[in-house]
Amino acid sequence: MNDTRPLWAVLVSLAAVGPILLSDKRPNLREAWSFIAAALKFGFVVSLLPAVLAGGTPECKLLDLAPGIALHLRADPAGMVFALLASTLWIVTTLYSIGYMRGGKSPHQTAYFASFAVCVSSAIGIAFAANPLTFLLFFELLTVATYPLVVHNRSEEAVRGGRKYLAYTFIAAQCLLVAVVWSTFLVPGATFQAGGFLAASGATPAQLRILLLLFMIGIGVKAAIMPLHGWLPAAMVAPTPVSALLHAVAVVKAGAFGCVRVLVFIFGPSLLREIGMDWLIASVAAATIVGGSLRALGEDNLKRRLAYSTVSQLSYIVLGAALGSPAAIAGAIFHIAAHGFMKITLFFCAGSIYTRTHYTEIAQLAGLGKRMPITMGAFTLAALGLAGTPLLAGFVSKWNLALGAIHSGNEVFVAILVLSAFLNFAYFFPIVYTAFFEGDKGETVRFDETHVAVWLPPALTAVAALALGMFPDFFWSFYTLAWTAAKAATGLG
Amino acid sequence: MRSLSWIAVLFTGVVLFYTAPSLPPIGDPESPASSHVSPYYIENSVSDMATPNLVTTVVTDYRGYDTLGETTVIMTAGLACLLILGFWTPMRRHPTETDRLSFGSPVLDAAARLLVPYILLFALYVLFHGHHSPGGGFQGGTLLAAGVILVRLVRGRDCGWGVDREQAVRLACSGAFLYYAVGLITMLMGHLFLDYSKLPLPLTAAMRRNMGILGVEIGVTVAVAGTMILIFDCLHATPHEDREAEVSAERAGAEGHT
Amino acid sequence: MMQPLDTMFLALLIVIAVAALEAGDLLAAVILFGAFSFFSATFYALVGALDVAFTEAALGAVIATVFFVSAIRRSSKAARKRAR
Amino acid sequence: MLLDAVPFQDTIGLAAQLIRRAMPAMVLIPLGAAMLSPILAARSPRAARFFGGGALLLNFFLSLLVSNLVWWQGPIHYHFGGWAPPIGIEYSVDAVGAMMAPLVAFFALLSFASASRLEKEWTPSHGGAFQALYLLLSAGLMGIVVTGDLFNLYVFLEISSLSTYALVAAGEDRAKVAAFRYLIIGSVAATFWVFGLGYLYALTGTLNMADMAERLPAVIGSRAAVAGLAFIVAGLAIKMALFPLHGWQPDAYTYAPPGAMPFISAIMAKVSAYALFRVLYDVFLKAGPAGEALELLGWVAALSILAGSVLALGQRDIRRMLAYSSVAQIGYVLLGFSIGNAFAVTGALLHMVNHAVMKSCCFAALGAFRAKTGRADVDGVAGLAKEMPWTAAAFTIAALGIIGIPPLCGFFSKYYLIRGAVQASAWPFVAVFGVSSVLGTVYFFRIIESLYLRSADQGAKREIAPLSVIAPALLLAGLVLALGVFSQDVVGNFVPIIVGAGGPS
Amino acid sequence: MSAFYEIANYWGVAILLLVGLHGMLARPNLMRKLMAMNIFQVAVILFYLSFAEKTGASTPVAPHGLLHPLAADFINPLPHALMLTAIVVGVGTTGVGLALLVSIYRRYETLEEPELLEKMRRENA
Repeated sequence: MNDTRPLWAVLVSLAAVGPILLSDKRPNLREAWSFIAAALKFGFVVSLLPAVLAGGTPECKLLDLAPGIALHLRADPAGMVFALLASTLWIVTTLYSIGYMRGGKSPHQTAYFASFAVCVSSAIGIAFAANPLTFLLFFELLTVATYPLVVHNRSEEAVRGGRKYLAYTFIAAQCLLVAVVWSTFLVPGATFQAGGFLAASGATPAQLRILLLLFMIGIGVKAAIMPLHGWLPAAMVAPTPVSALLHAVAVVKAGAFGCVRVLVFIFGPSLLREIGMDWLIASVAAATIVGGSLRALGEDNLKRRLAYSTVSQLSYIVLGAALGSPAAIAGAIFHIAAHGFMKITLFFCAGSIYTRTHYTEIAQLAGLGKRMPITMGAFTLAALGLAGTPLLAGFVSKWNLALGAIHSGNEVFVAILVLSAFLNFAYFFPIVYTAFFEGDKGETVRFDETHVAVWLPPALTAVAALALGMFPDFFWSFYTLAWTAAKAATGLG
Repeated sequence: MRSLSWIAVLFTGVVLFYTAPSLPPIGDPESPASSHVSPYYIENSVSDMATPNLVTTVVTDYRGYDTLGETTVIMTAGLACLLILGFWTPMRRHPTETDRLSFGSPVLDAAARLLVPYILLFALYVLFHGHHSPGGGFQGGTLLAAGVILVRLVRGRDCGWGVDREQAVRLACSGAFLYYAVGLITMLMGHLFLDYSKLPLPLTAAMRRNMGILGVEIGVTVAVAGTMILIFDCLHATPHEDREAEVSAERAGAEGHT
Repeated sequence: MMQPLDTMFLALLIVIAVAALEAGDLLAAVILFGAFSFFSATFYALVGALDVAFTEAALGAVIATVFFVSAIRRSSKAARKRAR
Repeated sequence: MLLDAVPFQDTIGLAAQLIRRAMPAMVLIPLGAAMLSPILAARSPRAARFFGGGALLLNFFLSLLVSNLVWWQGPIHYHFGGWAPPIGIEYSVDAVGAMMAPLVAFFALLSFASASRLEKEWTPSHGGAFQALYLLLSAGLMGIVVTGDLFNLYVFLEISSLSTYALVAAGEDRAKVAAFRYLIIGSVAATFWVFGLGYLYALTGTLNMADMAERLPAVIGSRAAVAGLAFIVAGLAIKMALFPLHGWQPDAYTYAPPGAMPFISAIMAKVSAYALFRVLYDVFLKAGPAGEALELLGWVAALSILAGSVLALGQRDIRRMLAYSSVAQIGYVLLGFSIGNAFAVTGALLHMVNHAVMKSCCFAALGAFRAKTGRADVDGVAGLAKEMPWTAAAFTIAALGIIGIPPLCGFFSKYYLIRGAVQASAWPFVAVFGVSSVLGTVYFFRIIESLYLRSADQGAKREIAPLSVIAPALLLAGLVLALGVFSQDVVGNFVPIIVGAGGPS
Repeated sequence: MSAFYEIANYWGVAILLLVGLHGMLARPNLMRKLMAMNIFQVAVILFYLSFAEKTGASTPVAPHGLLHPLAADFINPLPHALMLTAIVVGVGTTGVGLALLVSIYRRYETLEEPELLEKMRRENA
């Protein structure tokens, strides 16, 4: 049964690259192309939702990539979560980018929008990839397409950041390539399978451990797991929409999603426990959660603090996938979406503040809460959500993660989650406090928001985060999808 | 670089001296080289192509395609020299005073006049008698070239006696093409390339092969002669500016003496 | 057959080859090289390869040597003195 | 009218028969054209150019027909002069040959346009010698590919070598020194080949590949067989520019005229690698010393990959960098042969095609940059992406392909190679592939950075690069992508024939 | 003694080959490299002719009127034919090499490798 909609969802933004590049001289037309592609893509992805919710997996096989391995796209529940997230946020980010880029009169906008389209295509491809080789293909495409975004400014610092990014990702890419080749050698023609396909491979545990390490290095760099996170802060030189994209939509999220794929769909919870790697991965993730939060505390630059926050938050996903109980996996997958909405809000806000005031340091934000109430309101909402405040999206995922930790018998990680929640408050609260309660009391406060294209997107995503917190199935059915995937992976479904 | 080449030499030497004893002994009639393919050549070439010189039959017929390649190698070498050095001064049919700068002397001139016709005649003999005795296209062509080169040496470097450089290029190419054309004829007639026995001649198959061999030998002769003259001319010709300088230096020297 | 003669000739060839490469003057080296070619042609004839011998005598001993000489003439002024 | 009377099946059969009979014309057409073109050029250089181009075009079509026939009906044999091997010389095109032949013909045709255009700028008129040598080079390389006779291979090796020396020498002043060094080393290589062949002939009494393959097993244990193989491998290793024997290549690549470069860089080493493949796999059938040689060659290849990559890092001149990169990439091919299972050999053969396309795309793009600015170093191309977006994109695509980014073709050959290495549990080699790709990223992204991220040097000379130089680069970049996306069609068509029933399924 | 003579040619060939190879690689003078190349090739020719030899056989030219020669009576002609090719190729290569040398000399006025490299390096700087 070939359902070509997953393919179209991937292709539509790739197809937009040509027109975008050709409309170099006419910005309005160029942005129109972006919007049309984004809307179409969103349409394709959403149209797949009913089928997936009904338990189907629309898939299409195209030309063969290697003997017995096709370019195989398949919309399964876990992939749908990521695809929905990426396609939704692309629309919002496009709107925001227009406001931000034009507001800041940024150069090289055509290259920006084109690379952005390729990135989103790759993200959808990663989401829908049904076998490791297809996954690798889009993963590497994403690596390359992100590079022009990282070096967007063409400044010395940007070039250095770009080099660092390349060094990390390309070394990782080799590990990933070897891991993918090895896995296809062990189980020829395997597709991702809830609960893992390697269990039947007949490889020795020692081999599997090395294979897992290769996979985790290959993907962990993008997911910024702690010893491999170095490139992420360096990439902060990029403009804010790029950071938003890196952190919330495509790159880092693709890494986190890839970890879920590897841990849950290639190895599977039971095999992971069998070879004794679940605890190791979970520990590394826990260390990253705490370590990232601590680093975030020490940063005074707003964007860098957010970057370390991402390092910390993404390891929730890895942690959940490694723990391997249904609730943990569901929490991990739901956190992909939840973190996406919240973190993109935070970056949008940072960007808005920058376009209006050119402030980058936290101390400079004093009194800003009254000048830019919508922006800072959205920021507060998202920050609270990330810290795990009930009624916000972050709470849902953390609750499930904690439950999952208990179910899997690793109560110690509950403590980590609690500790992390405190640390989250500790690094977000000063920002909120500075913005709303510091500054000259005597100064006349006046409403001073930027262009609507800049303040509307964060407001929308913040509201979405709130909605997801109250109704986890709100519109996208993220929660159902996450649980469907988790149940299938653990054999409950 | 030095030590690297010593290592290479040492390495090659070890391989050579280590393996030479395991080669078939020299002169052994039962060695594979003497017993596998070559008996066919020895026993059949007289009946196949009415040519007693076994080397000639192998060169031009049994392995005639190699020799087409070889003729092409020669032509390639000529064209390569041409590309690298190029035509410098134009040649003259008749020597002028400056042409006599290096070699011109009455004794040499007379000796050359005596020798050259015989060399050329011998070249033709070697070519046409190649079927029956050692000799053939390569040797004949070389001798032809040697005759022409001798005149060049005696008469001066830019003398265009016999053939000039443009003609030498054309000779080299058309000689090779003559060989090629003999093969092409049989191919165009629907037979295999270089299958002389299918040449459109009113003769027996063996004699047709014999004639085919003669045809390609002529091609080889022309190609070799043309190429050797061409390479010599390229190496020997003087670049224009050098020549001007030399002539004026010579004049100055002559004036100084008187 | 005439194996001892073969061997002596080979030894002679090697000596001439070394001499040609070691000779102080380039022109002398070329003449020795011509001699080498000529002796190798003789050796070919000794082992029964008349065609090869003929070709080597004509091409190697005569034409190649002439090529060498003309090339040396064209690159002589300094090269001949420092040749080693 | 005549064809109407013949049933369709017979028409096909007739055509097949015709192609069988015309097979050696793949070599003979450029050969004859080379012989005629100096004569023609003396009257009209323009006509000679059209004549040469037409010959190469015809040749390309013929090579496609022959490949198709081989894929359809199996290997084609042709006996020159009506003498069946081992008495006479044989041409034989098997599946791998059917892959190589169109490749050679394609590149010969592709760079002919730019070569004959650049010829006018780079060399004074030499009576059509440049073009004739170019045609001879393509005939020689094609001859190496299709011949079934080991000595005939030497003759065509010499044709291609001699013409390469001259073509290289037609570049700058330094090119002559580079060409001379190449001539000396190349003669060592060719003579090693003949010498090794002498050993094998003394042992077997035949020069025909198939016949020798039959007769070798009886004498395979002899030390002389090992020596023969050693000399042949050493000779070809020089021609392929494997690591310790690569010394001639960077200079030759750097100073040669840009017109001939895409062809030489793409095909020369590949054809030698292919000859090695035939000796090791067709003649020795991987038996005895060949197996050991392959094991040893694996390590040499690994060394070559690493050393080539490391040396490429230190180069400012892009041509030199690409040359060292070729040293590394030919190591990939050899390593694939050495690992020796179906996947690895598939990868190696595929990489021959892919690398030819990618590297020659790099050189073609570089030729265009050079035509514009007159420089070919990393600083010289700074900011060119703005003025030459298409050419820069072509270069970038080819570079990414060499690094191995999917879905470009370089990724797929690397995939097969690593797959083969994993299957053979050759972990050090897997690591070598990885390290080389990372190093490749470093040296290629230096250029990409310079192209896109730096601003142009305002004072530099700026001329318009001719279309005949840019078009091949764009075409090749398209091929880099197409060969990647449709790699399975390429592999599926010829690889099962090559590796037999045990191939990847 | 006869065992020595059986392969004595091969020892000679080996020595000649090494002399040539060393000359090609290690000699500083480019002209001598070219001479060494010729010596190298002569060694290969000698090698081929050596294993072509056949005790009790004569030069591969059939006497006039002999219609059916016997294989045992004549030396193997194939290596001779091959070496004809090798000689011609060798001379061609020598010619091209000399042409290169002449043009190198015209440009750099030296044929000594160290001096040449020095001049090129100085030019580069």
